[in-house]
Amino acid sequence: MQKSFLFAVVSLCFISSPLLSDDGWGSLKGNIVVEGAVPAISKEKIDKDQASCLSDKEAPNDDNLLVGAGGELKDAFIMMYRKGSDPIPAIHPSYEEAKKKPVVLDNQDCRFVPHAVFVQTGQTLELRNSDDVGHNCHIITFNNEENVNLAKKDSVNITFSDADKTPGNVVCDIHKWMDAIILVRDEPYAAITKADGTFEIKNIPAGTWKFQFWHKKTGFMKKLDVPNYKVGKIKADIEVTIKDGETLDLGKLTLPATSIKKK
Amino acid sequence: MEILRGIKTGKLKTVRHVLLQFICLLGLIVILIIMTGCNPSPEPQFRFNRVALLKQEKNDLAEGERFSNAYQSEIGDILTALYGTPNEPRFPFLLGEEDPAHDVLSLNNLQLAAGPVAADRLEKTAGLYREHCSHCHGITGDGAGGTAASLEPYPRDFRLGKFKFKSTPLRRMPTNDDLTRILKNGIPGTAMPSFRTLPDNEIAALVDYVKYLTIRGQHERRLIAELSNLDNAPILDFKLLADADEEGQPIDEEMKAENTETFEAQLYTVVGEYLAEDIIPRWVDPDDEISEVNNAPAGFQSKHPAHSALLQTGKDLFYGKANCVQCHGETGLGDGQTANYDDWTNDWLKTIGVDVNQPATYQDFMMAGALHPRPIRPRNLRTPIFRGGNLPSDVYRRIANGIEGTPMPSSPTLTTDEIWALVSYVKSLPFEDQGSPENELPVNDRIVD
Amino acid sequence: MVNKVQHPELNHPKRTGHPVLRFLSTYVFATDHKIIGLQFLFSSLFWFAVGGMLAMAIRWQLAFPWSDMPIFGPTLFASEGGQIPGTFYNMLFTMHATIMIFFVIIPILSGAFGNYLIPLMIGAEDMAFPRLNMFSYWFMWPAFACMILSFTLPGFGPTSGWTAYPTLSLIAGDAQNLWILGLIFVGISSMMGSINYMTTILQMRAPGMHMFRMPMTVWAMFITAILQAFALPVLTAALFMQLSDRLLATGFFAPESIVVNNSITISGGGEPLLWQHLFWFYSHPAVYIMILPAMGMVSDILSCFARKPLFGYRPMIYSLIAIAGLGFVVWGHHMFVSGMNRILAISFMVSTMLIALPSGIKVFNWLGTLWGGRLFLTTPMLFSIGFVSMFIIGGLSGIVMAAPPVDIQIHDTYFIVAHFHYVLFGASVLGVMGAIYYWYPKMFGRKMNETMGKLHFILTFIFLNGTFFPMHFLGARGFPRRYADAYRFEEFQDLLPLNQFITLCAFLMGAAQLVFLINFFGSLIWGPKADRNPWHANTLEWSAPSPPPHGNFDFQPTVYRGPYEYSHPERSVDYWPQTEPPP
Amino acid sequence: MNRFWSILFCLVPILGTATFVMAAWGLPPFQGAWLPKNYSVAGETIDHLFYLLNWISAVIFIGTGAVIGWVLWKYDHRRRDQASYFSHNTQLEIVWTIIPAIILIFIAFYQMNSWAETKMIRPTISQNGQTINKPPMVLVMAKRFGWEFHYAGPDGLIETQDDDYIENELVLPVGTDVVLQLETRDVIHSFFVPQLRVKQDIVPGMKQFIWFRGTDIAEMDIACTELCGWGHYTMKGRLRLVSQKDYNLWLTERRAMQTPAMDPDDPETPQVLEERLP
Repeated sequence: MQKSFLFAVVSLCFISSPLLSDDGWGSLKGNIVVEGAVPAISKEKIDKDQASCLSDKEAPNDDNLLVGAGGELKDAFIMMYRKGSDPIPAIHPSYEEAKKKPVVLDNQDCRFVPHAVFVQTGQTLELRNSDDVGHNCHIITFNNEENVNLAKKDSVNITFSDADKTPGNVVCDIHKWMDAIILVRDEPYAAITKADGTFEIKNIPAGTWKFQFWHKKTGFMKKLDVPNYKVGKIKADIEVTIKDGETLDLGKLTLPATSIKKK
Repeated sequence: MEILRGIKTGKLKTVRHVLLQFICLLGLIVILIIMTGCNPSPEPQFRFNRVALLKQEKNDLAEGERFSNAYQSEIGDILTALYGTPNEPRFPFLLGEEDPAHDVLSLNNLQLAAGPVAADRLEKTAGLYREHCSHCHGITGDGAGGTAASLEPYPRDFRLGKFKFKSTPLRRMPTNDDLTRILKNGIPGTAMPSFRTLPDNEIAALVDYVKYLTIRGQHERRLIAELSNLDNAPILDFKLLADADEEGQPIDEEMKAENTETFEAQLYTVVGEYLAEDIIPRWVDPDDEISEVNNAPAGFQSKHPAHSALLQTGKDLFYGKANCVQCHGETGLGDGQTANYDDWTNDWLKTIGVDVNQPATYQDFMMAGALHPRPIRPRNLRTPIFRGGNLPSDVYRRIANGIEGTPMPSSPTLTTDEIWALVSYVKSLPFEDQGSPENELPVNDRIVD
Repeated sequence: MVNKVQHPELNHPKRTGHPVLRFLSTYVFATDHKIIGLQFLFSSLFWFAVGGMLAMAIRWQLAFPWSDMPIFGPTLFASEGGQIPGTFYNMLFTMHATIMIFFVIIPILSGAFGNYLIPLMIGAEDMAFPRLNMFSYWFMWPAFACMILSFTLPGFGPTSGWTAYPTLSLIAGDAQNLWILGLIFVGISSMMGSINYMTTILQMRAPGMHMFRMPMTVWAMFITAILQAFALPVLTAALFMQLSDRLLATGFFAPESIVVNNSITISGGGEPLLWQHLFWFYSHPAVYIMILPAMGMVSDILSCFARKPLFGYRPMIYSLIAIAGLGFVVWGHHMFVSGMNRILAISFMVSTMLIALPSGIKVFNWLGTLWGGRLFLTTPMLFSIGFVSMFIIGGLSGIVMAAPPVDIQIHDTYFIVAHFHYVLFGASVLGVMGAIYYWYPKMFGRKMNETMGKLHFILTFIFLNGTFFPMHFLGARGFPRRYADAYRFEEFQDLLPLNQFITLCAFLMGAAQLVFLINFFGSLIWGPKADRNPWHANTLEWSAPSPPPHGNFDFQPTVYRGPYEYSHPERSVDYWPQTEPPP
Repeated sequence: MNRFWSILFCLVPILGTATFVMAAWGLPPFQGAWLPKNYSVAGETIDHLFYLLNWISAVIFIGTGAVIGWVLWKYDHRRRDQASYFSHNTQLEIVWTIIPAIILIFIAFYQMNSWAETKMIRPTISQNGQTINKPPMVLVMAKRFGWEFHYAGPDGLIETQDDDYIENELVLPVGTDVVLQLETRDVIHSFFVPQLRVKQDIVPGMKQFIWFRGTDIAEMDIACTELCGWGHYTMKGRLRLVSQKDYNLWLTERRAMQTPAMDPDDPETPQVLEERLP
């Protein structure tokens, strides 16, 4: 049995190639809102380099869970969900240009700015240090690892070659409270919610795709309520059909506060 | 004492009775011992990576939900089919003779390293790994052998596919020479001893076996990570190859072709994509990735007074641009940053809901076989021996490339001469004049060894 | 031995009987020295079996390293395919030594025979402090419990060797704590015993029993008790120090904060050699504690079956005293290469050479006893001659090791193992076996089977030599002791066949003890009834009934002469009991 | 029956001596089961002592063994009606006290020189007209479970910046006095080289010095003989005794490794290199 399927593998190596879409492009947008009492936000414990890191003399809030007054959830990831055998989506030409621009991850006042970044494979990620103290930028995802030393006012460019299924962590090992989230994908179809909880992914090839929702404090948002869609129990995915020239507005997606992990 | 009473009172019948009971009991014990003792021991098995599974469950499933047990046995079956057992290793050379994996390891070497210990034979044909390594690294290479819990740092868990001391940069696999050097030199300051006294062919066999366990572990982690994609379908659905459906009706040609295609796609994911495309290529020709050690500036480590400038440069870098002081501390004792964890711990410690300060939150990981989390300490630079090797080029690579799996970062912004200056300074630290104004040595230089 | 002596008790007033006791107070919470002696005997024989099994396991590993160990392997190490780990091997020899020394030889010599024989041989009703005596046995039980419990802890028991050298023992697992506690209990038990023996011997001798009319057994027990009383507190103190080092971080035995596994394990400020000095200050006298009682008993047995007075009774006693005295100042010969002051080694070497002298005198005196005798080669006699023969080998190899330059080569090798097994197994255990065969009729009122006894002797004797003699060669070669697998050293690879031969002999020797087991328990029932004095011996215990009742003698014994008046030319019978009034 | 036992007990000295002689002469099946070939100068004295003690022991062993055999043979109870009645013989006792005492005292004095040479009198060198103890050329650091060897660098001193470090392999020259400094990182270990007749426990917190002079080129095992934990038996080191020339060559190679490649165009480079090499 084993021999036969190994033989099969040999015979069918490297099948899939990118499919080009002729059917045009559409967009996906929405707004994620937390419903219920959000856990209290804790202060970071600044126990090192207070001179540079406590610029406004007050310990900053933990930025892993930023919820607006109306429950708007910041830094949630919306990303395309593909199984290993699913086709690779076509890439809209506008993304080719955008990919040439580096994504910046800055260290400001001993915080990562922005807190969540999305970068494509092959795209340049500029790690920048605007502080007066040294940092390191330690990126660990399932498939990638980088650990770069950043002297003060210095910057380093890196690229990734492997895509990840889930976002990974960025930490500074010197300043323990510093962390950020990074997602590395081959395709550009992912978004991060803004402070008002909104997101938009433009120029998705028309067709049926799966998208999933993720946040650091919940993991995959399995409890997310997407009007008119059924959210997958395991991967928190919804199946949407993107039509040419249209923007699919998912509306207000509500997440019960109980699904947010305390830590 | 019963017996004695019998003798004293002359009740021989009772005594005989007691004695008979005694003999029967003895016989029963002997039979039990023979039954349990003379059964040949069960063959040891590779241990399933339950920590990774638990992590996957915690990340992907709702609280309290578990993946079906069938997954675990299926992954086990797939791995056994591909990699064999600790006594009979196999390796999936997918492309036969031409498979690039032949450059990575050889089956002969695996057989020499696998199997039960054969130390009583002078010509060894098997069992090297279990003779020399499995006490600490475990039969599975999970770094959880019998002595593991009492060692600091813990023995390496190969399954993550990360190696600290190598001549290649991060995310590249170590070369054969790197692994051989670790085996030959040991890792001073840890429990990893030197195996210099073993013959070269045995070391080569062990190197290959380490790679084998690593690849197997990486593949296993991949399969586990795949679980949540599967929606309760088997990873490899052999029913797709059947000629008839469940009710015995023959499947039409078109359907069959589709089924076969689905199966092949599954198979491709499991073996082709994960192994052949993802894991193996990183292992092939890592020699091409060796990071260069540029020429040192003249006067490196010289005692000539004219060269003390190099040391001074190194010192300035240490406290300034190179950030060393942030972790290694003002005095180089390694006390600057003492609450980080290495990647092997972070791998599960960063799971949502786990708080290192509250053991209750990770109790289930302990049960699954994870070792108690212990912070990784920055090196105490006041001792003259470095774990990754004492040669200047070793220290150079540690600074330039960083150390994989640890907070030690790479330093792409430092120039060659700057790195050499740092090497020079770091190597002079243990012997630094104690009267040197800025860096007085604390009395106890063995706080962190 | 054709003539019979008239039983002397008829001439003496009867003693008032002791009250009849119930089962519990007779056999469990017994204050009767004989029952306590038997309790010690049975416990020790049980532990002897346990210790023997551990030895078999050690030999298995040395002959067939890492192969699937029977019984232990599949049960305990199934996930490793029955292969034992290195720690388990360390546990095996640690526990083998601990059990054999502290739970077998010392209790069976002092505890069993000391208790049983001292009051009988000096004509006393019981020990001076019967209740203390009871406690001395019952303090063994916490020790038993500690040892059994320690098997259940991680690592399957203590693993730092019976010598428990710091700093290894300080960083060893929790089982070490139980081990220390166990030994402290054993120490308390021995302490109580030794006080009792000294008092009894000094205060409770029958009328006419001068010190120089006491049998050698009693003398040996007396000297042993003194050794125990003065050396044991040192060990007990040292054990407490180690315990507090481990639990309270005191730091008697660690020179600086020892950093093992990259974390501070124990605080410093002490000295590892201090432990070695304290330990050997007890443990060298302990060597004599483990042999002197056997010497005493063997002297009695030899004289009895040679039907001849013991040669040089007083020199024998003086040499016992000399051994005990010198025994306190020779401990350093365990430490020639330990790193202690190298000049000090010379003084220890001289005292060690001196202690060979009294030992030699004893051997010559035993030979003198046999010379010109009329030998009855019964089982106890064979074991006793075996004792002398094996003690000569053990003693001679001791002289080889006492020379520091030679000791450099053979220290901590199998030469040492051979040496102390010749002394402890070859001599002490053979002596114990002889004593069991000799006093069995007195203890149980029945005789053991002679044929099986001789079979037991010859098998044990042959295989004991087969086991321990080749170890000398291993040791000369440098084969280190306590190695689970020395064959990974090219130097020692070719010694595997010799080790397999040794293991074979060891297994057969172990099997030979089954003969003893059957004989011992079988004779309890089927053995022929014995009268008061089956061996026609002189000492007092043979004039009491077999087995003696509570209170021992049915008359008040009076002593008229020394214990070794065999074949007196003026008498028609070849023995002259101590209690028989002069004509 | 007594004769049987007599023969049995006679077999003890006969077989015992026979096996010892066979082992010492390397007769099968005991070939190799004896002192290993000696490679050190002091070892010869130790071997000599060992043989001497064995000869003395053999005499006593055979003598006492013969007496036991004779006694069993002769004084069987079936052949005698009456045992002799004597309890002591003062002259005999004095003789067998004095003679062993003389032998033991002789042994004690005879070996003192050897002990002093191997363990007390360290080789000296003369420096600046003064005679000083020879400094150790290698620091042996024992640890669980292996041997670290720290070679003195060009400055000839250990525990300095230019030390070279190698694990489990010790290379030493023959024909010169070698002084080693022994230290341990954790528990007590013992440095044992059977073929050099060298053994020394290494106690935490203490520095021990050992010295020897190798006589011939050879390769041998270093073993630890003080229980140091579960891996006690794995503490195997390899000692290579090589000629002085090969030793220098090896040292040069090791020291060259300590120096990284340098810019060949830099005018200072050759001078620096020269400084580094012996």
